[in-house]
Amino acid sequence: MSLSAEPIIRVQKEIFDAGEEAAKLTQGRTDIGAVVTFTGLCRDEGGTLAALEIEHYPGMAEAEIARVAVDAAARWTLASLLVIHRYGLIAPGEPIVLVITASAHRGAAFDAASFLMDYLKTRAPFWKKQHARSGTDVEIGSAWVGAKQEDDAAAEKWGR
Amino acid sequence: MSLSAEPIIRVQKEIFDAGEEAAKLTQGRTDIGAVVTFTGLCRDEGGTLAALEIEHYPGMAEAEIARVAVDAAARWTLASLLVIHRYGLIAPGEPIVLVITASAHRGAAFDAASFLMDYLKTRAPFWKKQHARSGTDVEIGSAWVGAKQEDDAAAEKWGR
Amino acid sequence: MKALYFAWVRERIGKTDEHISPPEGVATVSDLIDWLSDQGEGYAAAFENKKTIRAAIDHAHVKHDASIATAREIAFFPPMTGG
Amino acid sequence: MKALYFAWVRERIGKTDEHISPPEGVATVSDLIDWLSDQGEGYAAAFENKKTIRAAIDHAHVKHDASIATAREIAFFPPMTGG
Repeated sequence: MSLSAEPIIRVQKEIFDAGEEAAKLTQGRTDIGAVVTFTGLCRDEGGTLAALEIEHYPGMAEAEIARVAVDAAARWTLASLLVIHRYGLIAPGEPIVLVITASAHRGAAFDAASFLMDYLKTRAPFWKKQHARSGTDVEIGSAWVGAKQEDDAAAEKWGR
Repeated sequence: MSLSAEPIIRVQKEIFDAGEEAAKLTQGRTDIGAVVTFTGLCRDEGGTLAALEIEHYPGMAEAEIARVAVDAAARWTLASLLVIHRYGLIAPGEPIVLVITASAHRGAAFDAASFLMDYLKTRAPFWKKQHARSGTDVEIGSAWVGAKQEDDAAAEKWGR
Repeated sequence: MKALYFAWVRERIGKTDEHISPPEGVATVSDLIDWLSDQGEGYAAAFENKKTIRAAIDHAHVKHDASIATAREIAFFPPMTGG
Repeated sequence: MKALYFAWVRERIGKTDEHISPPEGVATVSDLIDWLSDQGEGYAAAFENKKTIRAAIDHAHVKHDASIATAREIAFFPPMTGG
């Protein structure tokens, strides 16, 4: 695995600070030329969304993210790699997922981060439920987010 | 221009904090689903580099980055966009350039950030000079970085 | 064997997990889905659109034709929507 | 017209900028490079590999065949290596 540091993988309820995580990852290193961070945030869908609820499969979530990380490290030369995925109730504006890739060169950092997100979307065992702003959950208020075909297509473009 | 906020463009000598800039950009917004940050850092080239010195063309640097930003905003729907490029003496491990793109969707944020970097590399009037760790500048120590053909190729893949 | 259910599969079945003892002859994930579908209304609803159901054995994705012979933990869930 | 020089073009010419008054007939960037090349050893060295020289008029990139007729500020420099 062409990764000069262990990938950092965390599945947590707590909020995270993307900038802090990126700073920690590059701290004291002088072999890194490029750091890409991707933060996925909870949108309010034009004011209709009260919150997202994210269910996950404990154990498998970490294992699957680790497999995706190993895949990324096999494809690109990375200095370090971090994935944080939250679960539980998430308010609009809050971060859901963080991917950080660090490499000597920008191409590897960009491609690996994009690949990780495409794969997490389709392979990591998380499910989003939307809670609507008004109305009760029982009547109109709550619905599981459907998987998007465009996400499958995005993951498939990387081949195997 | 499909940008819901003015692009932020800064050419500065001072160091910057990528995390802080990203946090400011998304603060209080609930329409952003994806934030990509790219940070370009000064590598020490296996311990041989004492510092990078970056020369720039004041006025044109800002103007050219603004043109690239307008180009990006015309190609992708972005909620916001930030570019910071430093000049002057930069030590190994320090950041040189920061690109942040925010969008409703991850594809636009990734592509726009990658595009901005490819274009900045080949179009923004900055020049890097390497100062070697040992020896004097006159003898062996100092050399302008040559433009890379791979950077031209990276920029050309986006077409016009 | 422990079975786990997530998202709307969990909601329709009405439990997060349970111990199951499928009979001889239930050899694959597909067989197990068919057997579970007969365990009640909730199960039938959960598995009515069999093709959309994803499965994992011992924390790894598997296809419907995978053997369940050595499985300690098997999970059923809709397509993932994380990230 | 103000001329600016950057990176090794600046170092070879030995100045960051100057006011220049090219004669009639110097119509394009290419003409101007040729005329400047005759202004001394430093200029000759700076422009010896003409194809590698980039130019900008009033803060915008231009090709060598661009007219300098309305230029207030013209800059010469090597290919950019920022980012």
